[in-house]
Amino acid sequence: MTNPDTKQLEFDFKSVQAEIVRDSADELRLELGEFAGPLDLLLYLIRREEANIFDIPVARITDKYLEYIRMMERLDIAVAGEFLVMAATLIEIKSRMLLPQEPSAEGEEEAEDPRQELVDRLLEHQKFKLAAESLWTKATVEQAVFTRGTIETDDNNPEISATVFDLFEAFQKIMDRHKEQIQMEIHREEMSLAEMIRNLRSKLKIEKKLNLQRLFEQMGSKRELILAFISVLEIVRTESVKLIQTDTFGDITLELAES
Amino acid sequence: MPDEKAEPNTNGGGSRSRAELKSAIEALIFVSDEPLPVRTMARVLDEDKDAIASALEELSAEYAGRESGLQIREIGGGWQMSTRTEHHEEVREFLKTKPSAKLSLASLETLAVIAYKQPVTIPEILEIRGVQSASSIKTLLDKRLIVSRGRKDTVGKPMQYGTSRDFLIQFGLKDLSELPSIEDFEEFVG
Amino acid sequence: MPDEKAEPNTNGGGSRSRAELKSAIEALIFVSDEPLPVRTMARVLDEDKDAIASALEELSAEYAGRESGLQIREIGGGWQMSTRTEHHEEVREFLKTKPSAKLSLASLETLAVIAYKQPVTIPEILEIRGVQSASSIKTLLDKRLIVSRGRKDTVGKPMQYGTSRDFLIQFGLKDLSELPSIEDFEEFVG
Repeated sequence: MTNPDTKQLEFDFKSVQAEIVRDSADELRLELGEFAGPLDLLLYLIRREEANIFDIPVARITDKYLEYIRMMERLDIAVAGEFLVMAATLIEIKSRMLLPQEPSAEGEEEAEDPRQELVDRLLEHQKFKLAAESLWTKATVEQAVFTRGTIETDDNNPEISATVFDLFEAFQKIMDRHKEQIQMEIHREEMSLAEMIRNLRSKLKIEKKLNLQRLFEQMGSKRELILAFISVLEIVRTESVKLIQTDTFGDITLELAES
Repeated sequence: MPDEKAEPNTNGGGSRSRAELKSAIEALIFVSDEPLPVRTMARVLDEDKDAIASALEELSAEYAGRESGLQIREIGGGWQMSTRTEHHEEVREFLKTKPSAKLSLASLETLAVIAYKQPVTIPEILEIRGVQSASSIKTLLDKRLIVSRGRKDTVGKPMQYGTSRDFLIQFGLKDLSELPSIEDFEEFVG
Repeated sequence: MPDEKAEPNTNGGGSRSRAELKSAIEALIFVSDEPLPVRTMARVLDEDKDAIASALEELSAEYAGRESGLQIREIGGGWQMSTRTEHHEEVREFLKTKPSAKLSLASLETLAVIAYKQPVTIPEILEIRGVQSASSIKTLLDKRLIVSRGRKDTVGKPMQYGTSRDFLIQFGLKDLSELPSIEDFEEFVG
């Protein structure tokens, strides 16, 4: 708690609200913010239409809702799946509302209002928005409180307290490191030393002599270069070949010795 | 308070006077870099928990009564020393801090759902918020405001989440029971 | 000290009573990482240096007179709050027995490998981490987060390690199946 930068939280609760901003005559900007989902949009529409949440004028609200979605599409704003699901729900409720109420012939209790489930969700959602706001207030008060500065004993404890997710992330990091290594190893296997030696031998048989400078230049990677170098040493050791260098620091040629 | 010196502690294994006990507690709370639980103090000082608790109440009241710039209070399951809110402007001016480190509204709302519904799974949060909350959850985990609380015994065994001790500390709560009841928000709805 | 409230500060630009000034000074010294010079306090509080200096003397004397566990004193050109020397044993004892869920990054990594790969030998951990882990293993054994799980039936019969029951408790897991998996994290990426 000695570092206020990482410990304090800031919320701009009042500044983000779902709203349509008219920037200029021909441009509409939709400000929903990251936090706004279909429920927020619905609540916004209900408030703007001055409708009663317990008696939502579904037809009107659905039209408005669809209008917004269309506008989002027009503005090339990716409409998240949950907005479309809500649109479907609204349309369904709207059509159920249009059906004539069946007279409760069997005298059973009245059929449930098709809007009920949606209203419940909106109310529940609204409650948590208020809860979030109260958390924000608490955190704001708490931000007026500061804990002590670092004291010497804090430095003796360069430790972090870990959660199970830290554990997982630590493991992931190691595995990622490991994966890279494995890929490198696989790459290395692309040409083995044995293959390199075989290649060199057959080349030498055909061309009788090999310019080593040129040979090394052909190698694609440092690893291949090393392999080539070792192969040359191996061939020199095991075959009847001569290494010829005509002048100091000049090119070296590998020549098949006459046998 | 010289009288208290004469009053031996008869509860725990400690042989401290009341004043000595309070003084030692004050020192421990000061050096601790997180809220200090009563049981830790009891163990370190070899004193009875009740003796510690009542000394803490007294100590805390003394700080409050003294017009001190500091306070001692219970938060996140332990006791902590901090500055009093009325000095926030001066302290902020000195530390050159602004209220910072962002928690987006999405994260805050997700946190509210987790705080009140814990343990809760990602699909359950989605149901209430109506929006995907994955990135908020990641943020909250990174900030250590929430922790995993095991898996739920349903299809797919989804991970459940709850709030952490850091949550209590950052939001100034003694424990979860100090959260206002969610039903209290009902009357404002609609 | 209600009398002092009536006594306006006539020295600096400050409009604080003496009690308010002492309280603010106390808060600043408390949050400061380093001994706090009088001139810094004077600047931050917009008060006269002499007023600060005399408030400090008083404050320091009050701490001394109160049998507090803390002291305020001048050190290295500034003022600092610290525990009183008579509490050093208790403080040391406390710092020694700090909560054990704290791990260095190296230990955390080693613990992660053991948790996900158990039972696992030291050479295998070396292979995976790419670093020697001997001291981490010792730490983890000391903290009882891991236990030995018999010897592996290979060359040298190396000791195998796994996580302990304490590990589950400390990390809030019912059993090892509750360890987060890749799938839990894929939810966040979207």
